[in-house]
This record gives sequence, C-alpha cells and structure tokens, in this order.
Amino acid sequence: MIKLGFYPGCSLTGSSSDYAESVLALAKAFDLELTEIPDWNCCGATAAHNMNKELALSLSARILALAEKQQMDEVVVPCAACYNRLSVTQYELNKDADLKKRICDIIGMPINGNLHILNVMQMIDKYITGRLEEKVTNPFTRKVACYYGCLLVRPHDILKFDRLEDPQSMDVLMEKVGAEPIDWAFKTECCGAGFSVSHTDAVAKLSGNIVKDAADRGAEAIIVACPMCQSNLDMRRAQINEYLKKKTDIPVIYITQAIGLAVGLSAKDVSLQKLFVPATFV
Amino acid sequence: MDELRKKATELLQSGDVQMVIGYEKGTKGPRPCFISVPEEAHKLIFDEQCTGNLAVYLTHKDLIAGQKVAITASYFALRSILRLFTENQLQADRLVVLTVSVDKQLIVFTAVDDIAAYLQSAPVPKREDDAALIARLEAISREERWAFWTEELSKCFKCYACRAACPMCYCNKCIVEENRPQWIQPWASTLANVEWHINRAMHMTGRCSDCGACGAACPLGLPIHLLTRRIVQEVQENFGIGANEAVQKDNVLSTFKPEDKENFIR
Amino acid sequence: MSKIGVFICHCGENISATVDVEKVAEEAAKFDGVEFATHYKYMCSDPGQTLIKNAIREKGLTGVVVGSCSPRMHEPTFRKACAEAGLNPYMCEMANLREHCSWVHEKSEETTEKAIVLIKMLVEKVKKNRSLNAIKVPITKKALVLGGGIAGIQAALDIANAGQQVILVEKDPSIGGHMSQLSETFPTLDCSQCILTPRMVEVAQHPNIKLYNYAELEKLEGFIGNFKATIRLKAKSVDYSICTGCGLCTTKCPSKKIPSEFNEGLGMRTAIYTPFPQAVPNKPVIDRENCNYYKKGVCKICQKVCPTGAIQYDLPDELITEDIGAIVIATGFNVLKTNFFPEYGYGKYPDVITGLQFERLASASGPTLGEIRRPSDGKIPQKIVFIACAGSRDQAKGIPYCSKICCMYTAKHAMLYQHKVHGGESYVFYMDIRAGGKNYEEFIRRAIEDDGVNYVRGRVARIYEKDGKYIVKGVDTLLGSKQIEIEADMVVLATAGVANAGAEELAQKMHVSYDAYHFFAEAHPKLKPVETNTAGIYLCGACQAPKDIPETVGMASGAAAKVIGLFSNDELTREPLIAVVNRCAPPVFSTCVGCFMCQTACPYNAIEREEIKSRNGEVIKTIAKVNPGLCQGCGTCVAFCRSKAIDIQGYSNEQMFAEVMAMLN
Amino acid sequence: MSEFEPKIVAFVCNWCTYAGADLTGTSRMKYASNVKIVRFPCTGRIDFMLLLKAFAEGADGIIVSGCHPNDCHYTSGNFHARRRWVVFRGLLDFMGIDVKRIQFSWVSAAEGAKWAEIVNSTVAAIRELGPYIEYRKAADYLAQQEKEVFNG
Repeated sequence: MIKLGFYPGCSLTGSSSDYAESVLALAKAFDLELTEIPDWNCCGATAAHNMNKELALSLSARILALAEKQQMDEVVVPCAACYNRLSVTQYELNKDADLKKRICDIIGMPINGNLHILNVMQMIDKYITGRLEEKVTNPFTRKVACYYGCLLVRPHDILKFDRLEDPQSMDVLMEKVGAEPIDWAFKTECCGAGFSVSHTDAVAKLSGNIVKDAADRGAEAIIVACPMCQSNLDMRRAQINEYLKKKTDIPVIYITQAIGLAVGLSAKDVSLQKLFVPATFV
Repeated sequence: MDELRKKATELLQSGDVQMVIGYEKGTKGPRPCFISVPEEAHKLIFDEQCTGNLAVYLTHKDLIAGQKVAITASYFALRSILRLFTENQLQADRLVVLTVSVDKQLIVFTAVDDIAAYLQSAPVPKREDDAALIARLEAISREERWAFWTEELSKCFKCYACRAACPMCYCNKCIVEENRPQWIQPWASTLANVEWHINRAMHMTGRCSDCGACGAACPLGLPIHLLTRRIVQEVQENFGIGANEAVQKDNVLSTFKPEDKENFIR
Repeated sequence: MSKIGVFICHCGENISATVDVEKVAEEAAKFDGVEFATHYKYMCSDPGQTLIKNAIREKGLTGVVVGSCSPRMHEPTFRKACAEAGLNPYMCEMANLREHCSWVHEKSEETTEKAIVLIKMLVEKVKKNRSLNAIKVPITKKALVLGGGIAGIQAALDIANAGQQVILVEKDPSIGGHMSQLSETFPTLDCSQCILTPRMVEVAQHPNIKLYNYAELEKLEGFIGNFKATIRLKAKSVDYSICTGCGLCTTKCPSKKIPSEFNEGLGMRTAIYTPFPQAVPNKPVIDRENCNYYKKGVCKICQKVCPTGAIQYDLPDELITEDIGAIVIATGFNVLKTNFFPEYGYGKYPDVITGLQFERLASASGPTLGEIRRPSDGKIPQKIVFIACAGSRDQAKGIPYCSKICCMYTAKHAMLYQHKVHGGESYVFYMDIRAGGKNYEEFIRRAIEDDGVNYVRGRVARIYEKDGKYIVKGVDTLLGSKQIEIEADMVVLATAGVANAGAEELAQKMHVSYDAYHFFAEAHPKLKPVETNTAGIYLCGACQAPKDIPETVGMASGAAAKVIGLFSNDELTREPLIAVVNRCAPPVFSTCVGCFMCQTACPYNAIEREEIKSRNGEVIKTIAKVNPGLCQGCGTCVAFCRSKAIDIQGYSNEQMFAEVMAMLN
Repeated sequence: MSEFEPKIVAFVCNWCTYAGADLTGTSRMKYASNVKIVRFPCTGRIDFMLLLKAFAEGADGIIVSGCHPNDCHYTSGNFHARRRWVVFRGLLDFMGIDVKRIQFSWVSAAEGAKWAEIVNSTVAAIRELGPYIEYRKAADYLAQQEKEVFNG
C-alpha cells in the first residue's frame, strides 16, 4: 500500500463530490492510500490572488505547511485550481527567502518547500499507468474529447507539466483504457471558470464553443480533470444549449470516472449518477 | 575487517600490488602503515576512527617509487583521490582503491566513476564538531573576527604540517617558496602567516575534500581547517557546486557560468 | 644594473598646466637605477623622439619610461622609437600622466606627487622587464571554407581571386545552399537561381578552388597558419572521374518516392540523384539509405544503364588530410521544421507549411512549376495567411531572438502570392515589421499599398481545421485587441531561423565558441564580427546568426579579406605579450605539476601538453605548454596557477609586484 | 590637523576600465587624486595576492575593475575573475578582513563618468572608514619580529 497525502479542496467536498469519490475509488483499486491533510483550508482559488497576494500565498502556504508537518512527501491535488495555487505558492516561496520568512511568520509554521504536488494525471502516471492496461476489463471504447482547461498546464515555467499549447497527458491515458481521443481545437480554451455564478452568460458562450466543437467532431464524451470545467460544461448545459440554439447531450466525465469504469468499477463506485447530462452509453 | 585483510593479502601475494597503504593500531588511535609483505596484512584495520587522509601519500614519489599500490581510503580520502585523478596525478592502472562502507562491506573500486557514485550514495561522515566555534565566529563582529584570527595565526610558526598533511599540496614549488617575487615573507610573523593561510585556502578552492587533516595536523591546534571549510561553503552557496561534484571535473575557478551571481560588483 | 631614462612630456600645456613637470623629472632622477631624466614640450614629436633616441645611445639606457599620455595612444610610437635607437621595444613603458593625472585633477602639490609616484611605479616595473621578440609563426597559404552556400561561395571566390588556394567542403551533393532553394529575392524580386548559378559554376571552374561535395570536416588539429584538417568524403557510389553527368541513371532509378530535401519534402526524388538541375557538381550520388540495392541487395539498374560504368557500389567513405592556414566557417542555418507549434498544427495539417516550403511552391523550378498550389490537393488557395515570428521572439519557445529575415521574406511571399493568384486574399500576422535595410521599407509598403496584402498586427493563438478550412484565430491589436478568425485555405509560418543540427559538435571539433542557441560566436560583437575566438578561424553568414543575402555576402567578403590579409605574409608576427610556462633544472624541469586546470581556464585552447623525456625516450614529466600561435595574452591562467608556473610576458608577476610595491613605498 | 587622505590602489583591465579612465581624462572630468591605477591585460590576470600586498604596504582601499560581463576582450577573463572574487571575498570576510575596503566594479571604455563616480565614492567611503591601520598592525608586528631577529 502506497501512502500519499490528499488535498481535496472546497469543490471536491461540495459541488464536485463525484470527483472526490472517483479519485478515492480509483486510488483504492490500485492500492493507493490517500490521507487527507488534517485541518486544511481553502487554497484561495482564483479569487484571493487577485485581491491580496500575501493572503493568497498564506492560504496555500498553510496547506503546504500542514502537509509537511504530517511528513507527507507527495500530495495529490485533483482540482486544477488548487493544484495551480499550491504549486505556484511553493515556487514563489522557494524563489524568495524573505517572502518565505514573512509568510511563515503569518501562518506561524515553517515551510521547507520540497513537497511533490501531483495532479490526478501525475498520480495516475506515477502509480497507476504501469498496471493500468492489465487491469482494464471494460475498455472505454468511445470517441472522447480530452479537455484540459486553463489552469492545469499554466504557467508552464512553474508547473512544468505537459505541453503548454497542445497537452497530451489525458489523451495518452485515455488511449490506454481503450478510448479514441479526437483531435480538436479547444483543449486549453477557457470555460468561463470563475464566472460560473456571476456571469453565466459568459460561461454559456465560452463553454458552449467548447461543447460544440467536441460534439461536431464526433466526440461521445468530454473528459476533464478540473471541477470548474466540469461544472461549467455540465451544470450550465441548459444555458449552453440556449446559446447554441441546439440540444447537445454530450456528457462531461472526470478522467478518474472514465478510467474507473474501464478497470471495472461500477457507475455507482465512481458516482456517475451525479452528472447533469447523463452518460447514457454506460 | 577480515575481508579487508584477506583482500590485502591476496593483492600482495598475487603481486598485483607491491604495497598497501592503510591504517594500523597506534598508541592513541589508528596510524598510517605501509605494508609490502602479505604476512603483515593482518595488521590492517579500518573503522570510523580512521579519518586521516591517506591519499596524501599517493603523490609522494619517493614512497611510491613506481610501484602499484593499494590504498584503504576513508570517505574524504576518496574525494581527494578523485581530485588527484582529475588533476592528472594518478594513473588508474597503478592504483587499487579500497574502502569499507558504513555497513562494514569491503568495496574494491574498479573505475574512477564508481568512486564518484559511491561518494554520492554513502553518507558524509561526521568530523570533529567545530559548530560552537563557527557559531561564535559568525556571531561576533568583523573586528573581533580579525582579532581572533590574528591572535590565533600569530602563534603559527610555519612548520607546514598543514601542507604536509594535505593530499592537494603536491606542488613542486609552493607559493611560500617562490621568491621572484617574494609573495610571502618566509619567516613566521602574523602578517606572513595570515597571507600563507589565505593562499593555502584559496588554492584549495574546488579541490578540498573538507577532511580537516590540515587542522588536525597543526601542532598548535589552530583551527585552520575552518578556512578551507569556508571555501567549500562559499563554492556550494554561490555556485551550487558541492564538494563531491567540485573534485570531479575541471576547477571551480577555472570555469564559470555567465549567470553566476554576485551582489558586490558595481 | 639598470640604466633607466625617464622622459616627461608637457603635452603642450595639457600636462604641465597642472603637473610641475620639472619637479617630476627632478624627483625621477633621484630614483634608484634612473640614469637620466628630462622633460620636453612634445615628447611624441620628432625632436621629442630624437631626444629619447639620443639618450638611449649616449647614456646606454637599458630601459625607458615616458611620462605622457595614455599608453593606449602612443605606446607603439615610443616603443618604435626605442627600437630605432637599438633598445628592445619591450624595454619601454609609459606612465599615464595626462588622462589619469593632469586632466582629472586640479593643479596642486598632490597632483604633482601623484605624477611622481606614477613614474616611480613604471620605473620599478621596467626594471623587471625583459627583452622580448615578436613571435613569428609560419603560414600555410591554403584556406578551408566549410559550407557551399552563398556565404561559402563568396568567401571561396574572393580568396581564390586573390590568388590563394581554397578547399571548399560542402556536406550536400551540390553547393548552392538555401539560396538555391529560393524563388525570388527581396527587395528586388530578381530570381535567386539566376544570380546564384553563375557563381556556382565559377567555383567549379576556378583553378584555385578544390571542391569537395558530399564531404564533412572530420577532425581539426593545429593552430593559426598551421592547421591540419581531416575531411571525410562520404561515399557517393559514383566514380566522378568517369561520370559525365548525363543523368540517365536518375531517370531510370525505380525508387522515385523519396521526399526531396531540395524541395523541402514537397516533391520527390530518386535514390541516385542530383538535388536540382543546376547542381554543381552536376553529377549524382546514391542515397544509400533509400537505395534498393543497399536495402535489399538487388536492383543495380543504374549500373546497367550507365554508359561509362561509373557506378561503383562498394566505394567506401574516404578520409583525406589537408594542411590549412586559415578556415572560414560558412555552414549556414536551418529553419524550424518540427511539430514545434502544436497550436498551429504544423506537421498535422498538410497545408500549414514553412516559409522555405513556400519558396519552393513559388519557384519556377519547384514542384508546382511556380504555381501556388496546396500540397494536400493541388488547389489554388483563395485565402492565405502568413504568420511572422513563428517561434522567433518567443521566450516560451526558447527562441527569444529575432530571426531577422522573416519580415522581409513574408512580405515577399505575400507579394508573390498576390502576383500569382489574382483575386486571392492574403493576410500577414506580425508583431512588428522590421525592415531596416536599403529599399526594405519601401518593399513592405509596396506589398501593403500596391499589392493589397492585409497586414494584421497581432498574434495567432491557434489554427484548427474545420470543414476543410483552417480557422486562424488571432487578435488585431490595432483594433482594440479585437479577436478575429480567418478561414484560410493555406497557412505559411515564418518559422524561426535556427542553428544547424550539428553546429555544436562542429564548434567543439574546431574549438570555437558558440552561443546559447548554438550559433557560432564572433570574437567581439562589434569590432571582430568575422573572427572567432580561435585565431585563424573566421566565420560568415547565417551560421553566426540569421541574416539576409546582402549581409551574408558582405560578411563573407569580410572573412575572405581577413584570410587574404593573413596570407599576405609568409610569417605571422604577433606581439610577444603571451603566457609562458617556466622551465628549470632537473629533476624538477618546471614547477608546473601538470594538473592542466589552466587548460580549462584558457579561452583560446592555447595550452597544450608537453612531455619531457629522458635520453632513452621515457616520459619523465608532462607539463603545460603555451602555444604562442594561439595565446592572446589575457593572463587568466597566470592568476589561476597555484605554483606560479605560468607567467605572462609584459605583465609578469615580478613586474606587477614591483609596480604595487613602488606605488605604496 | 589635515583630513585623512586615503591611499587607494586601482587594479584595472586594459581594454575596458583603463580605457574608461582615459575617457574620464579626455572628458576632463575631475576626481580625487588618491587613486593610482595599475594596468593589467584583463581582470582574469589580477592575482588576489596583489590585493593583500597592497593592504600590507599601506593601501587603505582598493578598486578592482574590468569589462562588463559578456564584454571581455578575451571573452571570459572577467567571468573567471568574478568567481575568484566571490570566493576570495567570502574568505576575507570570514577572517575579519574589511571587504568594504575593496570596491569591485565593471566600467566599460565608454563609462568615463562612471569611473569618476566610482573613484570619488570609494574615496569618500574609505575616508569614512579611516586608515586601515588594523591590517597594517599585523605588518607592524612583522617589523618588530624583524627587529628581534636582526637586532637580537
């Protein structure tokens, strides 16, 4: 049993509990034990660092410090925004000793800054890929559009994850479980993200373009690894359809759900019932 | 240890080497010994007490006299040996390097690269702990540091035991013997002593194994190994080159990176 | 015992206005070893120099110190004067009493005091000076030019026309380089082939040029004037002494589906081939990787059809060595051709092509005979988009530099398109238009104003294919960053100019430096643009950085001029202010211990190994040796050597030490 | 009592700073006469021992100056020098030698004004620090030893 730290973040305990459940189910299926960082707080998401840099760094720094305190070496962070904030914070603190000292004073805890922060693809790549193909019992034989969104691969200098303009990691994994990833143009386009509540019209337009291109190119599902992308493309589908003047029924599935299904987990195990746009083919 | 003696006996018996440079039991602690006959191999010891840097003997031409030798090297001696290879002072086919790992395994190195790999994987042994003195020196003012060092170095009478103990001091003509121009006055006086020790430390840049043999050899117990240690630190902190890396290739001061950082040049 | 003469110059009133020159001379006369001291109004004038010369002869001076202006001004003058009077020129030193004293201080006792000290410093220094003789290095008068593009062709012709021997080495089967691939050239739109091929022929026929095509530099030893180059002549499988270049073999070769390098993959060639009809030499080679005979052991059709029996399958690579005096590197550049731009779909979409590919489409000798047609279906694109700075000036792509030629050739491409496709619509996305050059800006204006090319200032974010069109998604920053989408039939990327794949390896072979992008580095960015840091090796053209044809040709002539200048003497004379390794009596021989760390410090690879051998040939000691042909006299090795085994003539340890001691005591 | 006039030695390279100081002269900019220049081919040539000797022989301050990074006439001498000074300075500071008395700078052949500014600010700084008697005391001690040796 390999033990890893786990930071769910707010979304995964609320609107995207299905993501959390599928991550945990998949981890369990591959003998990974994910231990939640005790007493964690919000990472600050996209809101905090636009308002107050120190606050934004402190929020994420506290999470890093707590993880270090538990002597965690690697922490799995499924939410792309959390992953981005924690990585950026660790990078900024490591770059500037004075800043690190100031932030450590604020949170009242020391930080070493050598935590390995893994997103879901990295977790899968490191601990699951090797055993993935042999465990596939129920190949996910669908045409899929892998959608990465903005935060998972940017800024490249800090995250050093995948190709910036044309990322491939999800496509590779989906191929391994039997899917056929399509070549499409909206892999890293913005879904509207933070406007999810405040400007749903903007979300409808931006997400609508994404859904449309995926559907037009024959994808049967959109695969995502970010709770915001998922909710915008899925939960806002009524408005999207209104914007597109067309009914689209392409479901938006977390990569952990798709892989989970392929290795024999049930739809319930990966909480597929929580989708607004149902995956009828399962 | 039995393994080591067995190997030494074997090497001498087979005639593969003509001499083994190692440690034997001495009155206070281990001392160097030079064994040329298999019958004496039983004298060899090797434990954590054996900290002296035997690599110093490898450049003694009168001692080696063209023979192929084996050496039991401590962690730091291994660093020095690597450095001597880098500086073209040793021939791989004329030397057998042995060491005993922390878990008491005899290791016979077959390639120079293996030494480097071993140094990277093995733990750096603890040396005499000067932490208190270093902390004191860092805490006091510059003037007090100067007072400390001039007081200490005023006692130096230039016996050059520090030089003799150092595997890196193998020059044909040392800077202190250079008299055109006379860079350093030959007699022992505070300034000439300070100049000598600055030279010694500077000349160790990127070469020092940080074994502390210079300080240990000083009959007056002057903490002169702190100077070379400081250099090791400076190299690590400013250029990101650790002692193991520095000894392997080129020289820290004969190479550079355009992006090297400094904050004192206007 | 030294007999030093001190000569204080008034420099009109430039020095004497603030420095009491009489007093300086008076005090100088009292220094130990000073035989004679005087002052004069203009020491550099004829009478002034005569004064020095006479003193040398009459007083038997062993050294001279002139206290006047900066040695950077008149050191050669006074050293020459000394030499004329029979004193070794390197026994003359100058104290800078003008720029470093009289001009920068007010008139005062301190200023005069300082002048006296400056004189004293140089008196003490000159006492430690030694007579030095200029270094003479013999020169082999034969140049090696690497690369047969326009740069190499120009350099080779210039050197050969000056009457010197040239060896031109080209890695491809034909010379011509990238220029031979171009359709028309900016800003005149004259046909590239038309102006280039006569030069190529001239190379082939020049009595002073020996051309090795299909060859590469294997090894380089030696130093300026005395290089030894080993050249690998790759096996051509064709005996050039018999081949007439009739071309029958190339028409009969059954392997016809090999992407042509010359046509940038847009056309096909055979396995036995000449890259293009005007190739020089116009004789084929067999591409062994793609030839049926080498792959499967059967075929031999070319051998059967060859009227002269020139095809020989078992010819091996051949290594030849040449003695060379100087080298011109003219190995050129390349353009990015990888899937470097996933966002632009290069490599994925057949009609997203590079600028060099567009050149082939636009060229009358190209695969479409000069018609602009899509590689995918041969249709004429009605709407075309050009993207400048595809990779260049993009930190995220690792190419922060400007590729320099793209603005101009993109304008040319758009113009050619408009000329060839009437009614076609063309767009150019650009960051800035860089058109510095004679008639360049006018050319751009013509493209925009006369030919109606749509210039859009902004970047393209993405290109994707939809319903048979390429959707080019970009932004127009001059229209308030308005997002725009263009449905194009074809897209041309002005991909960044990059160093050749083997550039780094070649640089290491020749010990010349290269920059972070693997372009070869010039010796000085302003004042030595065609020299490398290795004496005797020069460079020109785009191997140094991307550049256009006029600039390349100018640089090539510059490099050629350097070579011709070098060859104008039988011996190379160099200042003897170089490093030397000391020697002393046995058994030490030298205080050098042979650690060879100085080798890693030397920027010029001037430090070699010297074996000291006993009478019976046994190596006693290996020590460092400075090659006087290569050493430039920086002295980095001197300050670095622990055992002071290396010293530098003219700035020796003793000299510098004496100067410092004299200043402070 | 007259003000303390520091003795300052400048070790400069021939191609940049020496030429820059020439430009200061041709531009007729004034600076304090306390500084005397020793000319080297390159900063790479400057032996650290010469700095120590200068202090021992009475210098109160030292200026070491050469070409800006990437401008070295010899391509890389200044880069080598820079590494040497980093290590040397660290060691001197550890030994309590006053590194504030050594001013390192890059002055190009075009920076005549910068040279004057470097000299003037260094003179002012050293004047503030006072004579470097502390270091020379160690040398005085040497003189005493010499006396003991030679005069019995």
